[in-house]
Amino acid sequence: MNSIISLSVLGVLVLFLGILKKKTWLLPLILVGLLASLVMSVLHWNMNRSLFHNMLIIDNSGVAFSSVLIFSTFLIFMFAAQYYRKVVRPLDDIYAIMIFALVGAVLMSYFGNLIMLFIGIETLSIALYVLAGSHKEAITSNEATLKYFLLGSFLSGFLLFGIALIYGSSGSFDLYAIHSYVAEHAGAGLPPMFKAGLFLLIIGLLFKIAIAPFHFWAPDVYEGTPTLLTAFMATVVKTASVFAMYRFFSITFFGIHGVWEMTIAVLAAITIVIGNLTGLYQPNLKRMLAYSSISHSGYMMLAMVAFSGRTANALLFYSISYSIATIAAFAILILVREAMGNDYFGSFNGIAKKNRIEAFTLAVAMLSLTGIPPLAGFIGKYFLFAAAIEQGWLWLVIVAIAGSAVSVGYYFKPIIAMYFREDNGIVLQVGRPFRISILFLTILTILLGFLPFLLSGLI
Amino acid sequence: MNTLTTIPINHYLIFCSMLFSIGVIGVLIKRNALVILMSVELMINSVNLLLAAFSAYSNDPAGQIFVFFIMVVAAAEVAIGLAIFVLIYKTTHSIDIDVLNKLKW
Amino acid sequence: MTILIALVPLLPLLGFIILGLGYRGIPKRVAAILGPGTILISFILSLIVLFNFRLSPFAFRFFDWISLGPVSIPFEFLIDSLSILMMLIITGVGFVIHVYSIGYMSHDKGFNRFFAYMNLFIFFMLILVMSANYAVMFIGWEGVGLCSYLLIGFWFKNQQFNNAAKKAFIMNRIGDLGFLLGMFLIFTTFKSFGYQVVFEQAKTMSAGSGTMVAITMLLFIGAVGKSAQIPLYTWLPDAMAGPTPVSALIHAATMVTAGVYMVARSGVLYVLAPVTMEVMGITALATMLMTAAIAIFQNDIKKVLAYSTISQLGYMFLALSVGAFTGAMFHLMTHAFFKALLFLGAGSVIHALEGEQDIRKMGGLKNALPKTYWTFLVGTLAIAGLPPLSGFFSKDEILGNVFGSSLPLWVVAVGVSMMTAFYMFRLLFLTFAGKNRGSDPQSLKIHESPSVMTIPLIILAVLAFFGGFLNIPEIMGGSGMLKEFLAPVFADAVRLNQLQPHHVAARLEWSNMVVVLLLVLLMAYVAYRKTVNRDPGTASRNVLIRLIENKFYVDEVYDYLFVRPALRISDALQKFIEERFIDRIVNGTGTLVVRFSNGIRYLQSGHVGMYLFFMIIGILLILFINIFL
Amino acid sequence: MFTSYIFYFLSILALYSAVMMLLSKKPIHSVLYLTLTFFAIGGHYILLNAQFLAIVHIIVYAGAIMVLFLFTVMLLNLNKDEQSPKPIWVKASAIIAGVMLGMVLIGVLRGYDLHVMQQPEGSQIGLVKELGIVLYRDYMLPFEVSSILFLTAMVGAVLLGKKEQI
Amino acid sequence: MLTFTLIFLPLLAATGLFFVKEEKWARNLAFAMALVEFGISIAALVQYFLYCHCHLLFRLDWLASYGISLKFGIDGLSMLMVLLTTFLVPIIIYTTFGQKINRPASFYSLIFLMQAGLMGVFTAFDGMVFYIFWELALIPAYFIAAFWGGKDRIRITFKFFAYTFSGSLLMLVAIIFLYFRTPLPHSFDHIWLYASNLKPDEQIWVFLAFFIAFAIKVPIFPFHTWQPDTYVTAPYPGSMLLGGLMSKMGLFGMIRWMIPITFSVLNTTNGLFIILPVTGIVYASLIAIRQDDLKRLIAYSSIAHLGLVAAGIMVLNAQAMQGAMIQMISHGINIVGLFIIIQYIEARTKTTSISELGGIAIKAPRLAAFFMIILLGSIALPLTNGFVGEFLILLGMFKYNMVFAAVAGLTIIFSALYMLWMYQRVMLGNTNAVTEQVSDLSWKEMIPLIAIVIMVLWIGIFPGMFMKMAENGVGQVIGIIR
Repeated sequence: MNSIISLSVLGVLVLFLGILKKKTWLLPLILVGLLASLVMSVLHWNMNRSLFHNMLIIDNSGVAFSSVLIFSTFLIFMFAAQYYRKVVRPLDDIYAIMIFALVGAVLMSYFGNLIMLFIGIETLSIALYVLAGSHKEAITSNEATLKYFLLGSFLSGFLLFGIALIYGSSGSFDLYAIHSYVAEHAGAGLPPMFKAGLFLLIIGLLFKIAIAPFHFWAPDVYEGTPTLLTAFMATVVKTASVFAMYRFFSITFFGIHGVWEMTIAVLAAITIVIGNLTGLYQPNLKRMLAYSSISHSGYMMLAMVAFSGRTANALLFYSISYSIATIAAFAILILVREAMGNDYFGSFNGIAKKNRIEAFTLAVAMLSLTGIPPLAGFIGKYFLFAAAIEQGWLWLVIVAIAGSAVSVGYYFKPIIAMYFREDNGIVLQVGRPFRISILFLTILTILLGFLPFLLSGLI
Repeated sequence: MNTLTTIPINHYLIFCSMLFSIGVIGVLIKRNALVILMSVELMINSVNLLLAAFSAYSNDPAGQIFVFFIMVVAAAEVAIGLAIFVLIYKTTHSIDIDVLNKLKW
Repeated sequence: MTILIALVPLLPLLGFIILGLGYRGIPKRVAAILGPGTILISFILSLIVLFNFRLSPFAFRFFDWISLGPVSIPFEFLIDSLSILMMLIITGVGFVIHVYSIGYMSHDKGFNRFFAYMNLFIFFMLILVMSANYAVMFIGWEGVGLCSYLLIGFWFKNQQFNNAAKKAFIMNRIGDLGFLLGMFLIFTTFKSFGYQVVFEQAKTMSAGSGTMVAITMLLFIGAVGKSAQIPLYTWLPDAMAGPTPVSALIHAATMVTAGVYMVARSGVLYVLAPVTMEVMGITALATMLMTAAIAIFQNDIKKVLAYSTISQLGYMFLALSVGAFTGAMFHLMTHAFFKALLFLGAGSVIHALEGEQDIRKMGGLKNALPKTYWTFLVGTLAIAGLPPLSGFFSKDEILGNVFGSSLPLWVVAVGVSMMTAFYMFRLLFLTFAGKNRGSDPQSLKIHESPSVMTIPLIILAVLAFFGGFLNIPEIMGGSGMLKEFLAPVFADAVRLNQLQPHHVAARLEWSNMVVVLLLVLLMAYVAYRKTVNRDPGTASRNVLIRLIENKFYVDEVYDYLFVRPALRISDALQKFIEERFIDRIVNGTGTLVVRFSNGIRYLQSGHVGMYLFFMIIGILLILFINIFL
Repeated sequence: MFTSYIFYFLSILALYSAVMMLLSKKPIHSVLYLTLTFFAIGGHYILLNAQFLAIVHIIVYAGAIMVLFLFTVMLLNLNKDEQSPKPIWVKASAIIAGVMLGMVLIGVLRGYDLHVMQQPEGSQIGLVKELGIVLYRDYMLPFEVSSILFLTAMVGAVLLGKKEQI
Repeated sequence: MLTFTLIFLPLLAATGLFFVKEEKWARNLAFAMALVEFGISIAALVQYFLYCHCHLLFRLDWLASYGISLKFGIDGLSMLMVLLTTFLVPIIIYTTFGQKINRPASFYSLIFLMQAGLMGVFTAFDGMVFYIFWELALIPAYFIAAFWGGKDRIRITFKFFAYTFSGSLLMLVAIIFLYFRTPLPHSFDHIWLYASNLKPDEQIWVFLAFFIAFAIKVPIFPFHTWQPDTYVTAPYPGSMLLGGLMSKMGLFGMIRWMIPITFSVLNTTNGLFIILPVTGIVYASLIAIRQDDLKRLIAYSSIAHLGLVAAGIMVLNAQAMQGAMIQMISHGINIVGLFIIIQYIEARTKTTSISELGGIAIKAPRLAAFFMIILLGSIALPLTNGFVGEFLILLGMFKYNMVFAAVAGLTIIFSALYMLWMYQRVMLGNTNAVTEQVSDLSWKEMIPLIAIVIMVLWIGIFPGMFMKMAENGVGQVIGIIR
């Protein structure tokens, strides 16, 4: 709760600073504010209480999730200075909207009532519509925001319909109330209206996570959105939605599974196949990362399918490993794009020669996303696979590993380009904070791979 | 005014479903982004009515509160949406959704 | 004693190591002392062993070579009369040939290398005969094959020679596989590789059992490879590419007889497998006949001797096949003497003619090379089997046994004997008698070899002359010294032999001897008539002769049946299976994925309308399936 | 009886104008039809005794949102026919899909039977007072949080709308 | 503790070397570290023999709640493989002296990373840790081959990586699946995995997953097509690492994991799976005959030889398996020796095409002699290392099935055939324009070859020590099978 307040205040402060034209103060303030919020968020550990008539439920998983979200945002802001360094105006609005989006995301990880979920999602979405289009003169950015907005608002209609049906059958928006309704009807089978509502609600969330066939927006929007914000989208938004979904399931369907499992399993399988296969043919890194993020959504659904006490932790670990690797990849992408003007793989040719740290960062990120031990990505994947196998979803795991095998095909493209192709002689212009940040990400990726127990037993 | 006793709730449900479907059809067949947004608003309104009906029939104010929030959000959404359309119109002089398809494959 | 015996093979090894490591550093003179010297000491040590030998076998182990649970293979020697005999032959003849080589190889650049290889060969050959179990025997078995390879290809600049070397090694390896499998079967049957254990147990087994037949057949395949019998004999004539001392030592006196030694050593097993004995007899007979026929029409001095060697080896196997183990060993010994002599003599001729090997270009060398001629004559007489030379006694022993076993076999054997006499005398006459048919400048320079070469010839001639007296048959009043000496080794085998040759009456034996002798003399005369003062190139040719002249086209048939198909299969596998099938499946999977990817990405059409549509379909399906199904 | 007539009238009006919104070629007509639909829905709210919602609905939708739409149409000068309507098969399949969705939804909701209140007559939940109490007691947090949402929308609209380039 | 050091030291070396700028320093440091590692493994050997049957266990909780612990140990099997690795790595590093290497620090760093992976694979007693190190070894191998490789390296090495990685993913699934079949509380510890309770059909799947993963790595026919290209294109140290060490990972994995867990599949399928490697022996040998590239020929010969080893492992008897262990060591030593010689030849003639060479023995008799000895080792002449292993494998196979043994035994004919022919065309005959200027080996160049030749003869003549280790290790596996 404190973190929500502090973040909101931070956002407003940022706007004020913008009005006061204090450009240089912006980023330090944001970073400090985010850190403070992170601390506040972490301080809620073991608080375990519900606030405002169950509007918010502060529990450990929520604390962990929201901390991850704030942390990821913090990392992304670390790269903001570099990304926007040629922009003269204060950018307070963009930063403020990012922080407001984060507020929405944090709400999604604490919600105890569908109203809060709805408001959280909408805060996040509206902020993202704006962010996607924030590069106004670029036609791709325009297209991204249009597509995202149209599809997003369309799907939020379904989400609302689903909420309405759930309300109609269970008589409440409160998660615990819904849970008691579900528990009551679990034996005789849930009434169709509730099921319809449930699935429409899930579909609304699946859209945000970019699960096939609701993933179509993702590649286009990711490609069109300004790169820094794409990183935000691919990490914070996705993990927030996955967490929201987990939260919804874990409370309302506590102890009762099976209603949604098969559907999500099939969708996850389709997502993995489509994400990986399509990713294989992409000529540029940004779009490839979009498909990568789609396929990773599919992997995360494995945990959802194999729902158990360890799901939260598996998701947490996976999303952290995924987020740091993806952010690192986007960070390097920002650099290369700045130097070369595009994100085609050809731009990466031979950059390893003169930019060892940057190339190494991207390589580690790619390897982690592929799931090569002993990097964090592997441990994350292992948790998911283990969970799925434990629950008997062997076929799904087979699909997942087939996907992983295919994914080597595209994750290695930048590695091959950077290390093995002819040098194109560019030297990336990197500031010190930026370099420290990417090093930090790399070390974190390796460290989490070697010391996964730091996070594995958390929730 | 004894609507609740004279009209079965099923009527409301079916009415809302139809309205919702018309909204969906509108989204699917129209090319004008503005009309699509209107269709989306129609969908949302049908949901609003559905919630209000549930709320009224079960004598629970929560549903109507939710409708209130939906309206809030819808207003915000429309504001943003229209801003986006204006933005796009500035660059492409059209708000036809099929004009913009540079990003693909 | 143990140390002495250990030194017998170790000294040649030492010689090899010093010469091998020193290679270019050691002067020729040192090598000339070191090479033969180590062998001489080995020979002396062998003699000491012989004189201290009390007829009871004597085994001792040095260390465990391969030892794993039930599989225990110690590095172990077994000293009995058989191995002592072989040791003496190897070191004795080996020493003589080493000495000869000093002269023969004196101008060669690879002098040191030559002696290194030769010493290594002696080492392996000694291991082969001294071992106390099959596995250690296999070390020597393969080792001599290696040395043979190295020495045949000694002049490695010539790819023809290298081909011959490779052929020898591969054909030997084919046999080795048989030997190896036979060994495995022995192990699975008797749980041991040691001779003593195996033979003890074998004695209790019933004759003719499938296992025994399999074991002996597999071992026989090994012997066929090593001793150049049909069908694996074609390498031996080619092996003449090596320096002549090599031919004398390896491809006449010692290595090729390893098969005979091995079968004799495993006599107990063989007598329990009559089927194998028959197969062996037939193989031997066919080999003898065929190669003797080929020898008649060969014009290369060494090739004639090579085919003769094969033929003589056939003789030995024939003896083995009728259970005349002593006879075989006896002939092995005398053959070592006279064939080594013949080769060295041939080497002397070649040396004198500076490399000429075609007998059609020789003739009339009697006066130019007197010592060579006389010793060569002794060899010829010995191999032809004229009394009282060694060949007479050893052949007689075999023929006697064969006669007692089966008359048809005897007839063929005698026929081969006649052919032997013919081609040997033909060789002798063409080389030494008549006029020189070579080019004139050549004949001017002809000179007798140095004494370092002729003395070995003389030593061997003496041995070839008197070697037979070691085993004068009883009917001639001899004591059968060798037979007695070897008796303990073969006692079990002889006792268990089912096909025990009939004892032939003394009168009949005498008459046989006379008949054979007369026939041989006749052939000598025919050979004289046919060759002397005639141009050998103009004889009329019919199909049969052409067939024989071309060695029955066996090499060509092998080439056609095995070599070319193997190469073609190799190419086909590479092209069709490897590249077009397996690799295509692997790459195809990749390509397929990429193609599929290329196809599937067009789903992402870029049109919002399409995306909406897909979503609606997704929603419909999800709702429908979950609620109504 | 009277209420049911009103119900059917409003429903049919809403559906009719919704369909007309789709069928009309000119965006401005669509806007007007949609406004009509919204009014009909507002009538439904009154019918359901949700007076507060009815008022807010009219103010927000008919009053604010539709005016925004109208402004946009005028601003962008969109008041002309669609240049090239979608091909007929797209329309057909869209309609089939929409109808199927409607059927699925109706199929789901048809058998629904809500336990009716004992005293539906006395229901006062839709009144401003009642709702106000609930809103500021139970739903205080979402109410406050939606300010963030509005702020976002505001800043966002300005960001997207203003001339300045970044 | 020694065990831990063995794994940790290369990791440390890899990290440290990454930051070394000076080429000479990197080189010397790498060599010194490799020697230190070798010394430690010798210490481990001494400790192993002093307290036999203690497994030098090292254990650390890692992901305790998921049943994974960092459990490493050295038993007979591990000891052999560890020795092989620590012996070969310094040699491989030594052969790079005098070569011009682009970015030497990264190169040596990767070699050590790979060594760490190999150490982990060979000493892991925990299934998941095994898998982690398994993959850890793959990445540096890929980078070495792709960065310093030759023609068409990007495509070839990618194929190599994707192929082997796909195989290992299958194994990952199998390992996780096994984990949930272990007795409670679930654990990846090898004892638990061995005790896992599988239904017959599950066993087949698990077996297949393991088998394919290992077969690709070894490689066993018909999963081998990545290998010849990769060996050809990889730089020499890379080929040595791949051929000498990485291929052993698969075979080792079979003995350590596949056989103890799913041996009953082999029992019930009646040698169905042995047909593959046995076919591979003949197949690869036949193809090897016609190869014109030295490295490619060695690659195919490697398929044949390792096929024999794999077959030996899968016949499930003590002799064959012990022979397989010995043969793994021998093959590792021999193939590295052969690659070193080919490297020397290429350094002198700039080609590895057999048809362009000839007559080198005239110019370089020492090279010829070393080549001959190592070649004899690889064609399994008695008293060389190749013989001991092949002898035992064939003996064991013979007990299992005579036909298999006979077909597999063809390798002794074929290997002689293609190896000698290769030798003949490369070393013998007369010199030509390419080989005219070939110089003989210098003393510096001879050092690694001498080390290898010593091992060739040592294992060939006195294999006792190695046998003892193999016996100890294999004994446990055989004990489980019984």
